[in-house]
Amino acid sequence: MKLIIAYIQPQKLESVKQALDDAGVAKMSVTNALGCGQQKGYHESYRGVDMEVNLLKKVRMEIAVNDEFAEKTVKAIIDAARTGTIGDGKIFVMPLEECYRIRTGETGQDAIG
Amino acid sequence: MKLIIAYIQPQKLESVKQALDDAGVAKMSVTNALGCGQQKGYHESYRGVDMEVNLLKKVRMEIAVNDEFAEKTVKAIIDAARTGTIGDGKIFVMPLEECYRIRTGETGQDAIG
Amino acid sequence: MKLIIAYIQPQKLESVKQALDDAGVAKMSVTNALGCGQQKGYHESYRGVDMEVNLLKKVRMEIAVNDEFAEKTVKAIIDAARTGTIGDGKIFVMPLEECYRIRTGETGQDAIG
Amino acid sequence: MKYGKWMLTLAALMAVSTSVWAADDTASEEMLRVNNTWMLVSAALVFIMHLGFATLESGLTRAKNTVNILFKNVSIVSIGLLTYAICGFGLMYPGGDGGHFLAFAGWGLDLAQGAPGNALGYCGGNYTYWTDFIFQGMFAATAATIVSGAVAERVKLSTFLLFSVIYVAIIYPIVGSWGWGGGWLAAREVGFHDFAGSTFVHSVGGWAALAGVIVLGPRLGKYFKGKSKPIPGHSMPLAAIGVFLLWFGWFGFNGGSVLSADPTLVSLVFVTTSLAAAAGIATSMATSWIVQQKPDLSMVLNGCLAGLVGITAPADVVTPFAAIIIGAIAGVIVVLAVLFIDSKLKIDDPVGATSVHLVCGVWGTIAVGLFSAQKTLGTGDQDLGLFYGGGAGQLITQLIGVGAVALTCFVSAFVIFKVLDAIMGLRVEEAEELRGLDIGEHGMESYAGFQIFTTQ
Amino acid sequence: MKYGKWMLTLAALMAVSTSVWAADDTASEEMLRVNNTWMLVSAALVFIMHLGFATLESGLTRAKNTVNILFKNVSIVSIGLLTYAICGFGLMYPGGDGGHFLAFAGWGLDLAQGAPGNALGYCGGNYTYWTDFIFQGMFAATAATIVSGAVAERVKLSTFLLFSVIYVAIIYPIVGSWGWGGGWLAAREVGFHDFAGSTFVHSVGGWAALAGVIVLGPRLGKYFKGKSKPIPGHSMPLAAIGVFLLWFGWFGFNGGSVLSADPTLVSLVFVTTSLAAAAGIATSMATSWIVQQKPDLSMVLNGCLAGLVGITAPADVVTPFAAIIIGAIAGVIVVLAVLFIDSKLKIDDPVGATSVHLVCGVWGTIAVGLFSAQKTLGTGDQDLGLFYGGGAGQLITQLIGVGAVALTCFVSAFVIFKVLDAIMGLRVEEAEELRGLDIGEHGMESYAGFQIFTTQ
Amino acid sequence: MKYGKWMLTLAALMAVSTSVWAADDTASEEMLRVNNTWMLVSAALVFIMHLGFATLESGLTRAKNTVNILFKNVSIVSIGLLTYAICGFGLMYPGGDGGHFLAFAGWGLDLAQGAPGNALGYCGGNYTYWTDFIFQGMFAATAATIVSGAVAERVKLSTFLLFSVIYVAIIYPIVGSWGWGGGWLAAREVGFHDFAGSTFVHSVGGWAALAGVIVLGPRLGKYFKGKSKPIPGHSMPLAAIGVFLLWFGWFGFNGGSVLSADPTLVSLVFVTTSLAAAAGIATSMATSWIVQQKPDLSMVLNGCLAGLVGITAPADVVTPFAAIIIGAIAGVIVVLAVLFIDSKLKIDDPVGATSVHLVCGVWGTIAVGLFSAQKTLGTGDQDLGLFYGGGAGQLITQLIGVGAVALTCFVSAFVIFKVLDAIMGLRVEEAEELRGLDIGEHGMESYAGFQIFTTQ
Ligand SMILES: Nc1ncnc2c1ncn2[C@@H]1O[C@H](COP(=O)(O)OP(=O)(O)O)[C@@H](O)[C@H]1O
Ligand SMILES: Nc1ncnc2c1ncn2[C@@H]1O[C@H](COP(=O)(O)OP(=O)(O)O)[C@@H](O)[C@H]1O
Ligand SMILES: Nc1ncnc2c1ncn2[C@@H]1O[C@H](COP(=O)(O)OP(=O)(O)O)[C@@H](O)[C@H]1O
Repeated sequence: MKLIIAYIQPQKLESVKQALDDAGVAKMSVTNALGCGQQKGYHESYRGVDMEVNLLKKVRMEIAVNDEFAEKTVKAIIDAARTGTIGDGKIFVMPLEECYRIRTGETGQDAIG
Repeated sequence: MKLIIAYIQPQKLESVKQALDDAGVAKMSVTNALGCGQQKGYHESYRGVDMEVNLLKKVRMEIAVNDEFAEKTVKAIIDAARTGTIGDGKIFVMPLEECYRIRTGETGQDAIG
Repeated sequence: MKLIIAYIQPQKLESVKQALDDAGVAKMSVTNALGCGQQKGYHESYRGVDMEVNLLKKVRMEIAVNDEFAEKTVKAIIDAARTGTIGDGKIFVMPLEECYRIRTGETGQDAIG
Repeated sequence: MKYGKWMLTLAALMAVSTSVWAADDTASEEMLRVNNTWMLVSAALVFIMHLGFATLESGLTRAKNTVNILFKNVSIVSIGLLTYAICGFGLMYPGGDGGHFLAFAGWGLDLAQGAPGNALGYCGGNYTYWTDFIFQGMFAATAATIVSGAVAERVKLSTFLLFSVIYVAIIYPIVGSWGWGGGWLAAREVGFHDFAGSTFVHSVGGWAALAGVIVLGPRLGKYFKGKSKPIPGHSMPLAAIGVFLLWFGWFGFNGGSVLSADPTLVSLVFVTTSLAAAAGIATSMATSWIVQQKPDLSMVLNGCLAGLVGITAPADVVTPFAAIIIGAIAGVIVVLAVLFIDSKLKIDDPVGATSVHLVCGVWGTIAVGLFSAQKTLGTGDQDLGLFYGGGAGQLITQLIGVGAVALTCFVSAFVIFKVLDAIMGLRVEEAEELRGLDIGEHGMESYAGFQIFTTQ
Repeated sequence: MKYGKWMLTLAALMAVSTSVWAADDTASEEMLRVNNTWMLVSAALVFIMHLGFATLESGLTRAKNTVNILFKNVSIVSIGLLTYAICGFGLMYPGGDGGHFLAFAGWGLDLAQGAPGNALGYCGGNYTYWTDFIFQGMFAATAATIVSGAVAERVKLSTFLLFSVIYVAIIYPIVGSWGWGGGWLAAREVGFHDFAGSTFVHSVGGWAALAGVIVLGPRLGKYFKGKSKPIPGHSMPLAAIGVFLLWFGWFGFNGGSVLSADPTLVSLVFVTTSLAAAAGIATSMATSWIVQQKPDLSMVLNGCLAGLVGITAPADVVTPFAAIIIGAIAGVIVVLAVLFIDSKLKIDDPVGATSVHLVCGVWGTIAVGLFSAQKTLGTGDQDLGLFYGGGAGQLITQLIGVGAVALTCFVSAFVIFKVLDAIMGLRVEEAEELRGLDIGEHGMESYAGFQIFTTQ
Repeated sequence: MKYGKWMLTLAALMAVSTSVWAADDTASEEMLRVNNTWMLVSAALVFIMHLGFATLESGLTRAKNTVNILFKNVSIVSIGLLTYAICGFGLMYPGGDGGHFLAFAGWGLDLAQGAPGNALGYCGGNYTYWTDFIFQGMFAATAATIVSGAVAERVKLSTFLLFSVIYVAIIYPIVGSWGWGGGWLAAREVGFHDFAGSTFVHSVGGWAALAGVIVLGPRLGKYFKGKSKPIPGHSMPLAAIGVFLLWFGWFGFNGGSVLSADPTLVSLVFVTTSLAAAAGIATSMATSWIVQQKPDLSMVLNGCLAGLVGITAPADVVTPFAAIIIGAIAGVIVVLAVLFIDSKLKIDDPVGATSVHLVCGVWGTIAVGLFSAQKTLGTGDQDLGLFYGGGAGQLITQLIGVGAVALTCFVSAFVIFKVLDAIMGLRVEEAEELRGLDIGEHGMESYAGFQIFTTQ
């Protein structure tokens, strides 16, 4: 099992969700995040004092999948989230040892879906 | 060492914390998350336009534990968070390679607690 | 590749970012978190009823790095975030299997930076 | 004479105390115009109190129920005005000989009374029929609004709205007519004195609030193993905005209740009202600081309102010094009442409506019997307050009034709530309460996009 | 005579209907002082409506554009007052014989007219020249504010400000002078009746709003595959604060439009205004509950405003009962209009400005022709409304007025928007719209530190 | 004569300029009633400014300190009214021959003066004793509120409250009495003219604010390696609500300072006040757009207030055109002052209180000496402003007044702060400042449940 973490542009959340659904991945968790990468920040100024903002708004998705789904999932995210401009985001894939469904106590591959 | 990630219903946070405490696990980190799973969403409507909300409010807990604590921790969470209805949540267990305590620079098993 | 998760005191974010930059690590993601550890909480009271708050405000950083950067990164965080008082935070290091850059589709070590 | 005893007393008082208001001046067109303008400004100020209640109540409750609270408050204004136009006005000011328990002037509004030709003849030429209706109508919804705060975060919308319709259309005006409409309380030898409504508005709302929270029971998670748990309100700025707006509106609530722009009385009322509020802030701050160790903003906000509610009955008959005492006592009482009701009685009232409006409403009504001092003020020929050598006559009447209103309002509200509960249910389902009434009752959120923990 | 027909009609009406306002009383110094004070209080109340618009509009849009919306609303007040001082006042109240399409009294303000010695002689001694200017000036910005809500979240700041300057300085006062400045609409045999501005303020703003949103197009993501998507506003408390403040201000908007403190008329206007708003709330709630299954707070807030906009033209000539009908119809209309415009016409108006101000502004103007009943009220000697046996004369004039204003305002606004679009661009860039205009146009955020999802 | 020179000048001015206010009319009961009503409405409007300050200050600071700021603002109203009742009123309006530096009428309020029989005799029959107290009392707290914004986010609550008590009870009324209570500044040959308090309210607050921030030092993290860092306020809607409410209240602050409902003067004051605010918005927008590249909402909000503060001293003696100039200059000054004080002087004033209230307060006071033009306006027989050929007499008096107030207020505030600092500490501990004063001082949060980054 894998845990896939994806950082995407906030406005892409809807289309990524749609793409994942099409790929048969319907479960995920989402949090609000700030990201700093190649994308240049912008300047804000408040009461005349300049401030460089380089933590930009991103959405963080966390998706646990069975191994055979991993690639599909990554592909779906990339396809839906890509605009080709800097700031599109990153995907990280990590090993997942175990998974439990709280409601039933099921574990492993059964629990994930 | 393991890193345990749990998604639970928001209103269960208090009792899960209590259960963990009883199990000797007093350290954890919590974030606000939105989740999408088997639990059906609901419909909102705004100014007459319908909107399906399927990202539901969840709480995400992250708990680093020594290996011998892993099972206890998972059990405590399951016991305290289960209501038996869809949406109760998931627990993910991942391998944790290293842990540092910033204050002292301690590492490994000593640092976790 | 490693995924480094650090919980730090909110007010240390600026200096940790600076220290990471100095260490050549310019990419990271940040979320707002609540943490519970050795640090004692405090008491709030609302309309005369006492409430113990032991989930304290923390900032969570997530940094994916190539293996050779891992140690440097951890050191930079520890140096910048340490005040020597309880509550300084923790760093967790996890194995990272794969990394994708959404914009280009690059993978692995190239994608991380 | 529309106001029975009430109006007669007032007129007598004026005649004695001020040279300003001599019989024929009253009827001058300029006088009418000034008085009427002030009454209309007051009506607008009373109106803005509904915004004050809306923000105060939503500020002191959780973000997940904010749409619901705002919705109730907007609806209540509508309900208040429409029912008052249909039957409330006729029930509250029935005219006739006075001394009644229940009388009715008739349905709807009366174009003839509102006609321009009638303006100088209506109510001593102080204000027009339309002004009378709109000023009184703005008060009408207040009672239901008070209930709204207490039953917040768990009451079913449709049931609550129905309750409000009944309570505002029937109970509020009937009880009010006992004192303000020339009814039996006004007709006692020493007439019941409730200047602007410590009893007829605030405690009428407060008793229904109490009945409501008893029937409803506490919010989920409020009491755990017999211990009270705090459920913090989601926005202190909204709460503070509410209190400032309420005070602002109170200038019209109390100031307009003079029912003319009489310079001395209106300005005296401004002074007593403001000083009582200021004193309520000061003593609630001290009490909170001592009892809770740290000064609690929500308590001080309640303390300010407590002072205002307390001075509402006696505002026109007490000295500024007495106003400070009345407000100061209200500020202490309200903090202790909140603690007692929440932790000892285990009655869950999210915004402290019972402590503020009921407890301090009763206190203010009694304070009339203790501090009334029109002779000392030069606005009347008797000091009726116990502490001013006026004996216990006024005090006894005040206590009778408090008791009669308590009985009527609590019992009727309790019965209405129980009946509605049996018919259509009073409380939302548990799952809805957990997720928030905004989604459950309205299918929308208050703060779209904001990240909010809803662990409570 | 500054107000041409308008003023004459009013004076006639007073003379007939009330004994209060006899010729020489009018000129008394006390009368002047009361009337003038009321007009100034009204001006202050109209001013606070700008805060109402600011909070309503920001509440119904997304957090990432809040600074921008607040900025526009603050700027518009400034633009409104300054342009009105420079040329608007002279264009709107040009004096002269009346019946004109376009006339101009001159630039700037006139110290001589404002001099104290002139006070009793100005406008029948009801208010001073300065009062006249400030009361009318407060109205001026309103039209542009209405546009601001409709074009929110995508319009370029500098272009919008320029549009506002032009529209408020030229179009608004010219159109207004047709009715209020003694122009051709006022000079018709049965004069056009728009008491406080259903047409001259609300629909003037509404037509420009319509032109604006048509030229601009919908916000990104609003329509997807031909289906309307909801884009929820970020703060229902702000929206509710806005509506309450607007209602509060409306007491001055309508009440002050009596142009004196006439007791009967001002109080009647308070009653009709309030009852229409209350009825608008009630029926929009019912409509929303039925159509959308759950009652939508944003719809009810719009319903309240709909009632207020609807009653603005007829407030002084209809009975309280008719006011309830007018408000009730407005409350139904507005909900259906929002749905129709959003989902069928696919015109994206984030705050419902066109439904509230345009559709209900037209409705209110027509309602005069249906319900006008001054004889019934005792304030005049004719019932001009169709339903009161007054024939179709008034109705026809009202329709002509609606049409003329529609044509002029829509076309001129459309042309101005198109020209500005060609010269300097009307819409921000896509990236800026996605990130939010607060950062793009102002380089700052509304809620620093708050965690907010900006997935839309 | 209670107001010494001040009142005499005013009376003279009226007598000359308007036929309205002839000796015996003044004493008419209708006149008293209108004037008094307007003064009370003004008092209510001034009251609501405290809400304006509360929301403005909390909007421009961080979410973690919001409870604390609201708490201070609520407390200050209470402190202001109570101390004014105890001794402030007696210190500020001591009566007597005038020309004094320090005089005292006595403790507490005086029932005899407030008695109805005294109403026509008090202050020329323009308003009652009670009205006098409440109107002036509402001003009293303002000075301390101004300080509150500047020292926000780091000052210890108890120490600040104690400072406020001392400053409001003693320094404010003594300084005020020099001009308004018939003291030495009013008694100069060309009397000092501060119509509604550019000096006696705003700069009195501003000097103390300056002393406070100097003693306190900047907030943690505000200056890093000698460079200023922005610490953005947490809610622009709250800030905007604050500014609109302040403007709204200013209609009473300035309008009520006419001390009667004189039609010409009150309406002129409405016009000058509004135009100055509008001009302040326009020029601060332009300045901010040029200097900062993008227009900064917080600067424009300050610009609006700058215009209002600037016009406060000259509002009744300048033409509308001059008002625009005064406001426009204030709008430029305030932006530059904020930048200069923050980045060059490195004085940390979170809400810009010193720039708005001190700098523009001084500017407004000087502007009287430049633009005073009562003859031109027809409201007096002299044009005293330098630019209107009045010579430098007025200007010199104004400068003397500015200097005297500067010295007294800055020094006394500095000393009080230093002494309190030594005795009980002025600043909270570092850990408390980091976590926020809401938790440290009050043990509660402003926005329970909301996810807020507190990285600053
Ligand atoms: N090494 C990293 N560790 C953690 N988060 C990262 C890392 N690299 C990128 N991110 C996240 O991905 C987002 C996009 O990265 P960025 O470099 O701007 O885009 P791109 O990869 O298209 O050039 C960042 O804002 C950050 O949230
Ligand atoms: N595969 C997954 N990846 C990430 N998060 C998941 C996954 N499955 C479930 N979750 C999280 O767990 C929550 C509960 O899941 P759900 O399927 O609704 O409950 P249940 O497992 O009881 O049927 C979801 O809202 C989501 O936050
Ligand atoms: N075992 C753990 N699992 C998850 N988060 C932890 C763990 N231990 C500590 N943390 C995080 O680190 C923060 C600081 O921990 P704490 O024990 O208070 O500090 P210190 O390590 O300096 O004694 C906590 O608030 C929490 O967010």
